[in-house]
Amino acid sequence: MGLITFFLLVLFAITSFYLGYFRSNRVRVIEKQRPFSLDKYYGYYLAIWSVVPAVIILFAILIFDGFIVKNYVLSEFYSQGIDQSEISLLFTQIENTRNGIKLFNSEDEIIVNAVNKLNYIEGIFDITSIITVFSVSSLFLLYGYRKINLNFDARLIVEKFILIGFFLCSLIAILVTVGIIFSLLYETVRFFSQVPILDFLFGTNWSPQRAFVRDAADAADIENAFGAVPLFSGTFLIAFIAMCVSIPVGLLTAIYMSEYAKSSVRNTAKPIIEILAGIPTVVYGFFAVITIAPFIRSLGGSIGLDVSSESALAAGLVMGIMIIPFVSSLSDDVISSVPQSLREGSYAMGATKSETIKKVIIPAALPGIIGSFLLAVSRAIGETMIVVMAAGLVANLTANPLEASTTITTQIVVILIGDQEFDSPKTMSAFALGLTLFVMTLILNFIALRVVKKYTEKYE
Amino acid sequence: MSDHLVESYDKQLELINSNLVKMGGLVEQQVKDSLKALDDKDTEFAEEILKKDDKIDNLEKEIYALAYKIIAMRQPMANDLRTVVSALSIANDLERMGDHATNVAKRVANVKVSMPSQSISKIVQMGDDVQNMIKNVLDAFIKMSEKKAITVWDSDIDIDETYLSIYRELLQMMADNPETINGCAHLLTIAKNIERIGDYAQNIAEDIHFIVTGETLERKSDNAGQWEDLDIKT
Amino acid sequence: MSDHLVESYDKQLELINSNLVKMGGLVEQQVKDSLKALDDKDTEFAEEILKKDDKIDNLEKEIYALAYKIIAMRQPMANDLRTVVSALSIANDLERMGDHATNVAKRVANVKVSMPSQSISKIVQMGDDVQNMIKNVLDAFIKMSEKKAITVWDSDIDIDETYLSIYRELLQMMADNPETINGCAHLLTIAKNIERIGDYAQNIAEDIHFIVTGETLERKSDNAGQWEDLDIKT
Amino acid sequence: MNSNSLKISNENLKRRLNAERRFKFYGVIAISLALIFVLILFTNIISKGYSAFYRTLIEIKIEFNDKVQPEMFKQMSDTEINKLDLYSFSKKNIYSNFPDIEKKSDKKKIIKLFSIEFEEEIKTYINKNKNNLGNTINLYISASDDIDQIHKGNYSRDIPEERRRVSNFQLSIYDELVGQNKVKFEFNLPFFSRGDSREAELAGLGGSLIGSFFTMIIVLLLSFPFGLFGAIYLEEFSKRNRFTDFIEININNLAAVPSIVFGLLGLGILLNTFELPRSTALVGGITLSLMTLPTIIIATRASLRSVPPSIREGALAVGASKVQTVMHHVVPLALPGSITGTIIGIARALGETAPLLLIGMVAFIVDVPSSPLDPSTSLPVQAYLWNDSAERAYEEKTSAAIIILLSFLILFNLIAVFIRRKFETKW
Amino acid sequence: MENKVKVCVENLNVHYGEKQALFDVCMDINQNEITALIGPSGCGKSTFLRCLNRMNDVIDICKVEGSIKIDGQNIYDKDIQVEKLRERVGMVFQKPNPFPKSIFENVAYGPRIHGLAKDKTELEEIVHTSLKKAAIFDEVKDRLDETGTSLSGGQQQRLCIARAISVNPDVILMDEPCSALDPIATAKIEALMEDLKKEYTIIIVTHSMQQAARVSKKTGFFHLGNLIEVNDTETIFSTPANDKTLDYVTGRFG
Amino acid sequence: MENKVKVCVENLNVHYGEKQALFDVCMDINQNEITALIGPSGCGKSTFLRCLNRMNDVIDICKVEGSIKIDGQNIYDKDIQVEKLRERVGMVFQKPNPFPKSIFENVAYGPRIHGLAKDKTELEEIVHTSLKKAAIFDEVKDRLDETGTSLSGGQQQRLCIARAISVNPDVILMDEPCSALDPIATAKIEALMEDLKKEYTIIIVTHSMQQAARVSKKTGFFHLGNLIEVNDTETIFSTPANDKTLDYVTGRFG
Ligand SMILES: Nc1ncnc2c1ncn2[C@@H]1O[C@H](COP(=O)(O)OP(=O)(O)OP(=O)(O)O)[C@@H](O)[C@H]1O
Ligand SMILES: Nc1ncnc2c1ncn2[C@@H]1O[C@H](COP(=O)(O)OP(=O)(O)OP(=O)(O)O)[C@@H](O)[C@H]1O
Ligand SMILES: [Mg+2]
Ligand SMILES: [Mg+2]
Ligand SMILES: O=P([O-])([O-])[O-]
Repeated sequence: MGLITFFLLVLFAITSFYLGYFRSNRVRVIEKQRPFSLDKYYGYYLAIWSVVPAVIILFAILIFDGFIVKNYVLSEFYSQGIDQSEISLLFTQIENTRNGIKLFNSEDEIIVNAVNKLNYIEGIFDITSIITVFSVSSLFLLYGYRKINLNFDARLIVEKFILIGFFLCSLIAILVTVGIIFSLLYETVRFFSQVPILDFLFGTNWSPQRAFVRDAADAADIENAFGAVPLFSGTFLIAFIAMCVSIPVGLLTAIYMSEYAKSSVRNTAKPIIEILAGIPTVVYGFFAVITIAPFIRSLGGSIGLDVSSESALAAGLVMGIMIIPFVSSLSDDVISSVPQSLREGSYAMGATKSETIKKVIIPAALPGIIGSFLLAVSRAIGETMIVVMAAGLVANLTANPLEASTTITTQIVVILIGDQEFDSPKTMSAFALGLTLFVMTLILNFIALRVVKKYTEKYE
Repeated sequence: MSDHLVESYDKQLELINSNLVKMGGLVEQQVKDSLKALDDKDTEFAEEILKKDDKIDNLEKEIYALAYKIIAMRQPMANDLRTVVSALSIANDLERMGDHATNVAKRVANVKVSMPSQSISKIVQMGDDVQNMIKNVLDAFIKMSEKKAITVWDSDIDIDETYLSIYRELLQMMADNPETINGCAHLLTIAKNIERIGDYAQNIAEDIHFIVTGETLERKSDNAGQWEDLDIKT
Repeated sequence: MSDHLVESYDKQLELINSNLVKMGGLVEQQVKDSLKALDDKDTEFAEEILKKDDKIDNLEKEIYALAYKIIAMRQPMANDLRTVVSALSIANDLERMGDHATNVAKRVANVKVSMPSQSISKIVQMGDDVQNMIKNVLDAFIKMSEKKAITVWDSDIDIDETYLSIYRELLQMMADNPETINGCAHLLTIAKNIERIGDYAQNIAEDIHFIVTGETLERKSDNAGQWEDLDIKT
Repeated sequence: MNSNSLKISNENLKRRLNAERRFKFYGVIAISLALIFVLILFTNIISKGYSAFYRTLIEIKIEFNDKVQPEMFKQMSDTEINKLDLYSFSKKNIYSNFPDIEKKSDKKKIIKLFSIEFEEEIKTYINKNKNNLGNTINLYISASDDIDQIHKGNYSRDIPEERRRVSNFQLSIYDELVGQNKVKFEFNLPFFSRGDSREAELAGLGGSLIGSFFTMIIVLLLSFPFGLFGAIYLEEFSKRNRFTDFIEININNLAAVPSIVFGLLGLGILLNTFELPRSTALVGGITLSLMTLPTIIIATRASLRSVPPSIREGALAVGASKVQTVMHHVVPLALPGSITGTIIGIARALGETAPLLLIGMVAFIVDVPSSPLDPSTSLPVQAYLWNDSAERAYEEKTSAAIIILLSFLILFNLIAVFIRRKFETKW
Repeated sequence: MENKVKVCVENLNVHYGEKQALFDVCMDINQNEITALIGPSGCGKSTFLRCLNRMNDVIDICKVEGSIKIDGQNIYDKDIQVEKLRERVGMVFQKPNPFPKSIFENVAYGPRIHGLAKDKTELEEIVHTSLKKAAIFDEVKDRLDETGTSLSGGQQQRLCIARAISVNPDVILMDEPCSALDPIATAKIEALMEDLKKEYTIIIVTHSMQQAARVSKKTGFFHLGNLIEVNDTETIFSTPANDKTLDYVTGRFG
Repeated sequence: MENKVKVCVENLNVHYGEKQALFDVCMDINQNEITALIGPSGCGKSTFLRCLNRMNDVIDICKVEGSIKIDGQNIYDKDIQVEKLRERVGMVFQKPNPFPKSIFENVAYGPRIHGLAKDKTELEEIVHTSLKKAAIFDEVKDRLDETGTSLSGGQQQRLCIARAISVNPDVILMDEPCSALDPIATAKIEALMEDLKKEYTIIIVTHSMQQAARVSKKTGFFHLGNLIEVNDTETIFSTPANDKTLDYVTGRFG
């Protein structure tokens, strides 16, 4: 029915458009005066009247029809007093049968009956809903049509409608945030009802599978299993290593690019470095596993160090590489937005380039640069694939970058990959970790964006 | 004149110039007419001439207003500025020339018919020369010719000489025929008037020279007076 | 004068004004001196006076150059523009006044000692009045007082009247004593000169009025001539 | 006055100039480092992955017998042929290519030289040539992944036998085959059409390519219009107040929220609350759309902002309404920027892995999905999955998947650059 | 030959948020005249001008009080439609701002959205007439489909004038229309304005006193949001009644 | 009282990439005089000025040929150190560009990098003297550690002048130093320049002919990259030798 309804609607809309268009045109000719709006706006006006209510009704039907149909089809089963969970299984079976999927060889007569019933009711539903929709639409259309006269300004209504549409679109961003917070908070609250929040934040032992395996038999065990400190430490260790790579390289690159490089160099090197930012993280992860980790390992081996095959160092290094373009392009923007006049002012005093950079440009751009660092840190903390693939899964509390260590993101993935049991504290702990991550990055981003914005406004 | 000027700058400058030329033409006519009136001793014609002076005065005012406007609206520089400022002094000079010519006409009635036509014709002769000067100086102005201006400038010396001889003659005549004293005094003034017109033409020539070259001719400081003195001593 | 002007606008305007005042002072002195020379029939002193005319002429040139610069550099508007442009014509008038005064001095030598001192003293009397006018007009200029300027403007009528009576007297004398013809002719010119100085003072008063109010006083078109005519007819 | 010459440099200046040189040198080092990283990464991956684009084939001879005759195929349709059981026939024929081998265990080893699907390949050959089959046919069938790796030289033969997946015996057979010129390379077309498989030589990108395609289409359909319209509203119509400030901050923050959080959102809301089907491109698409939306909004707003106010004023001043002004003048001018942003956002979504892991697009899925509602994976997830597999051959596959992924990204970015260049307006 | 009053502004107060930009401005503007507005930077000239076609509505924080009557109708009345108002009160801006569309489309836009032309030919006629009135037709007639931004600055500004008059307004507002132009182009626009005033009432903001003196019949002087003096241009520039005005026109502003 | 020649430019040709910005410019600039450069927009005034302290080195595509001698020494010689050169040839820009540091630090910057002061007291003295010379000391002496950007436009520009003279240059280049300032501030800067020329050679680019007339002794007129005429300012503005110059100064440029 979807497609037919859709085409009918389009047809209806087009007809309404021309109805409005010609009506306006006729008014113009008869009254020998131009109406408030252009003819086409009367067209749009009617088209909106004809489509919008229809779409709303259709949506309503879409939401409720499944429910009604199901109730109708299953009504006799209810009366038979079949158990709730079985009924829903039954319905799946009915639907499957209708769609030609035979799970059971013997086709129950009840089922066949139900299928027929289902087909019947759906057919009726389709027809009645189409009729309702179009009759309601026609009523609205008529209403709209009668409103068209010389003193009626269709443009105002049409524009108001467009604006409402735009406004709704802009709300999606908020909905997303609300969705994030809701989905995270819901599970997190449930999690903390089982695991004390302080144990989570300050516990040093992270072994959720243990809690899972023992099926929450021992409450003390559960508490002991969800100490996130090793994850935090691992996250920060890796982020720290990454920043150690990306800040010097990124900042110096940005400085060189914006101050020293000839435009030809800049035009080739800049896009190449920015490729680094466009490379999917899974690629970095792979690179870390296949190339960097063995390299570090053999390097460590050659000087007698024992490096585990998955190490914070490898993950951190690669993550650092990944973040270079972040630091460099943000810093580059910030440095370039220092007005040329300041540079010239310094050169004109006889300062060398590096003096100008160190004493005038960097101090002037400092807030912005720090902002870019913070954004980079936030990025490093939230990075997932590299650590999942290269950092290791074992939560051990260590500051040794040569050992494997795990991060918040890794654990989220580890816990939630594949099928989960939704009521276990293990699964819920992933959401708690997610919320922690979200809050941490949110704070960092918020500060960084503020700083950067304030800074850029300064020179506008 | 329209309540405010909309023509472009060049048109305004042109207007100032054309007004000056027009004014010059009127002055020239005024001089010519008053000389004719003097020659013919035509008192009625002289009366008519008097009325024309207003026209010249009005043109001067117009030129002044125009120069003001140009300075206020257009920030003139270089030759434009010289043109505008010189226009002020040229207009002033032309107005004075007109006044002097009108003065001549005024005195026509007082010049007794019995006056010796010889000195009158000599005055008229001088008047013709001055008229020529005016014509030439206008020509120099129209063509912005610095050379012509210098020629005019030089020719003033002749006028001054003529004036001196007329002066001497008239004094002689007064001494000889005391009854002509009144008439001769008028003729004296008429001659002086015409001589002054020549002086002003010379001034204009200086201005033209300044407009064109930006350099000032040494302004002769009323030499006529000195010449008179010389004469008296003889 | 320094090769180019760096003082601010106001200083430049002040300079133009102070130069005008200076020039006015010189002219006043010149008039005073030549009258004294005439009164005393002091030829030597008269010779000295002649030399001072150059100063006045130079000041006029300076004012001109200054006005040029201000217009070129400062785009004057409103009363500033009036000041600058009027300065040009005031300077011009002052220069003419100076010339006329110098002319008086020049003629001192020609005024025979035998001349009746009565008309001379009458001329000197008129000269004093004119001198007063100059003083007042300068005062009006310094104070930029429109009222004072009008007073000066009005007082020119008296001068013109005095001039007419002197004119009549001198003609009478010439007719009576033909030997005084030469001297009287000079006195006539001297009187005319002084009368012209008065006229120019009147012009300046007009300019001051214009600077201050932006409105022109009706410029009297050489009324003196008409008065003369009237006289002659009687 | 300064009498000292412009040339004489004192100690101070020398020191300063040295500092200058040093500083510049650091910059060069940093840039070289970054560039070297790029270089290493690309050469590394390309060198590891390029060999996946061809595959090893071994020539064998098939002789038809009484039971299986060329004529019988002529009447049969393709499906009928596919349904035939030719396994033992095929196996025997393969053995007969190696007449010297007697031992059963050796025979098994021989079979292991070939792809596990050798029967299918023979059938396919028959299907293709059913009208002109001779009594014996020579055809190439795929080598097993181990032989494939050895033939490509990816797998060292020097490893001690017990740690090697290919026995010495198999190697000698392989060498013999090579000696007979019976081993060849071919472009690995199936790699692009097949779905995933537990057998490395059979695993293909087809499924994940289609999965990614569906995902991207959904991302495009959802994020572009919503992003565009939302951005238009925020930039052009919203009054500046607390609420819009909040939206603004919110969007900027959202753009920097880690992608995995979106995965949690997808899991928590789309799967658990709305009960949308797991592992499908639909859910993946919606999740990635939400992630891409802020990027598009920010890019669109930036390009809307770069349309000078004078254009707006020009339209308003002739009496256009605000909506008209925006729709007629501002949006057309901002569209290239918005599209560029969208492409870049989609490119990012294409390479995104983490959120998809959480919504179950990481399952092992053999079938190529036919609609966004079928379970599927995506390119980067496929790479991740293969990377997890132990077999050597998967390393090559992973790299190859990454090469394809990167090619797409580079293509997308080139398109974006092209659009930006083409429609770039300097105001 | 005093003209009829076209625009009558009474007690206009404008605030930008906390900041008051105009204080009790009252001013009558005559029909078919050019009125110039002068004053130091930031004194509220543009604000005043933009009140006349309610361009200030665009600025959220801008609050306008008082009445502005055009032909007796208060344009800040509730039931006034700004679009209609702006059709009647055209505007030309400081920087020429042609749409990045063809020259034809630039001029055709206004008539199109207001439905002033029944068909293609009528539209073309409107465009041509407007371009002719703006004295730019001859220069562009052979390339009406080139983009408007390809023209020189002066031509662009005339194109914008053509665009403004394409919807047949009564009043044209110009905010420093020549400040981005060279003297030659400025002279052309000034000549054009002189021509246009026969049909339209023109109000121009200008920084150049010389320009105000050149083109306008009346001049209003603003200072710190107050309309200090409005009078005949000649009077303003020769003998202004107010000392502030005098100080400003003589360049003595402190 | 003709002054000694300080800067001697010979056959200066400047290219920006393909585009030639200056053609065979020859010019002598006298010591302790103010020389003004005028000309229509884009004629190469700034380019010329920036050649004099090699600020154009900053622009990659800029190629300079010819010789510029300051005190007889060609500043484009290979072994010339630009840092030294710029110490001796200071520059003040169109838009005041104080560093976002304290007022003190702004002025101390130059002496610091060049090591002109032995100790803190000496540095302070240099700063104070420079501020005094730039006629801004009295206005800022109580707030030397406020940031330089907190000053008004005119003060900022004088601060920049103080900064320029803090390293004791011979020559000061000014590129439209007053174009961002109001008339009062402009007058102050002009007065300051008059003062400064006693010690320094000043070269100023200006768009305002009136300004050039006011401040400079000599004026050079550029057109399309050519130095059309250079002469005494009075001559340039009253009786220029070249018709182009005349057309430009009388506003008849076409
Ligand atoms: N959008 C705005 N938001 C806040 N204040 C504003 C805005 N526009 C103008 N103002 C303020 O209103 C006052 C008047 O501004 P307006 O633009 O009208 O001045 P103006 O006379 O046109 O100046 P200019 O000659 O520089 O164009 C100024 O103080 C300005 O700061
Ligand atoms: N960085 C640059 N790159 C390319 N061309 C340039 C550059 N700077 C200037 N030009 C060109 O060189 C010519 C001269 O420019 P310059 O800035 O010297 O002119 P100007 O006389 O200072 O103009 P204005 O009065 O507008 O400042 C111009 O045509 C300009 O386009
Ligand atoms: Mg404004
Ligand atoms: Mg420049
Ligand atoms: O024209 P004058 O009266 O001054 O000789």
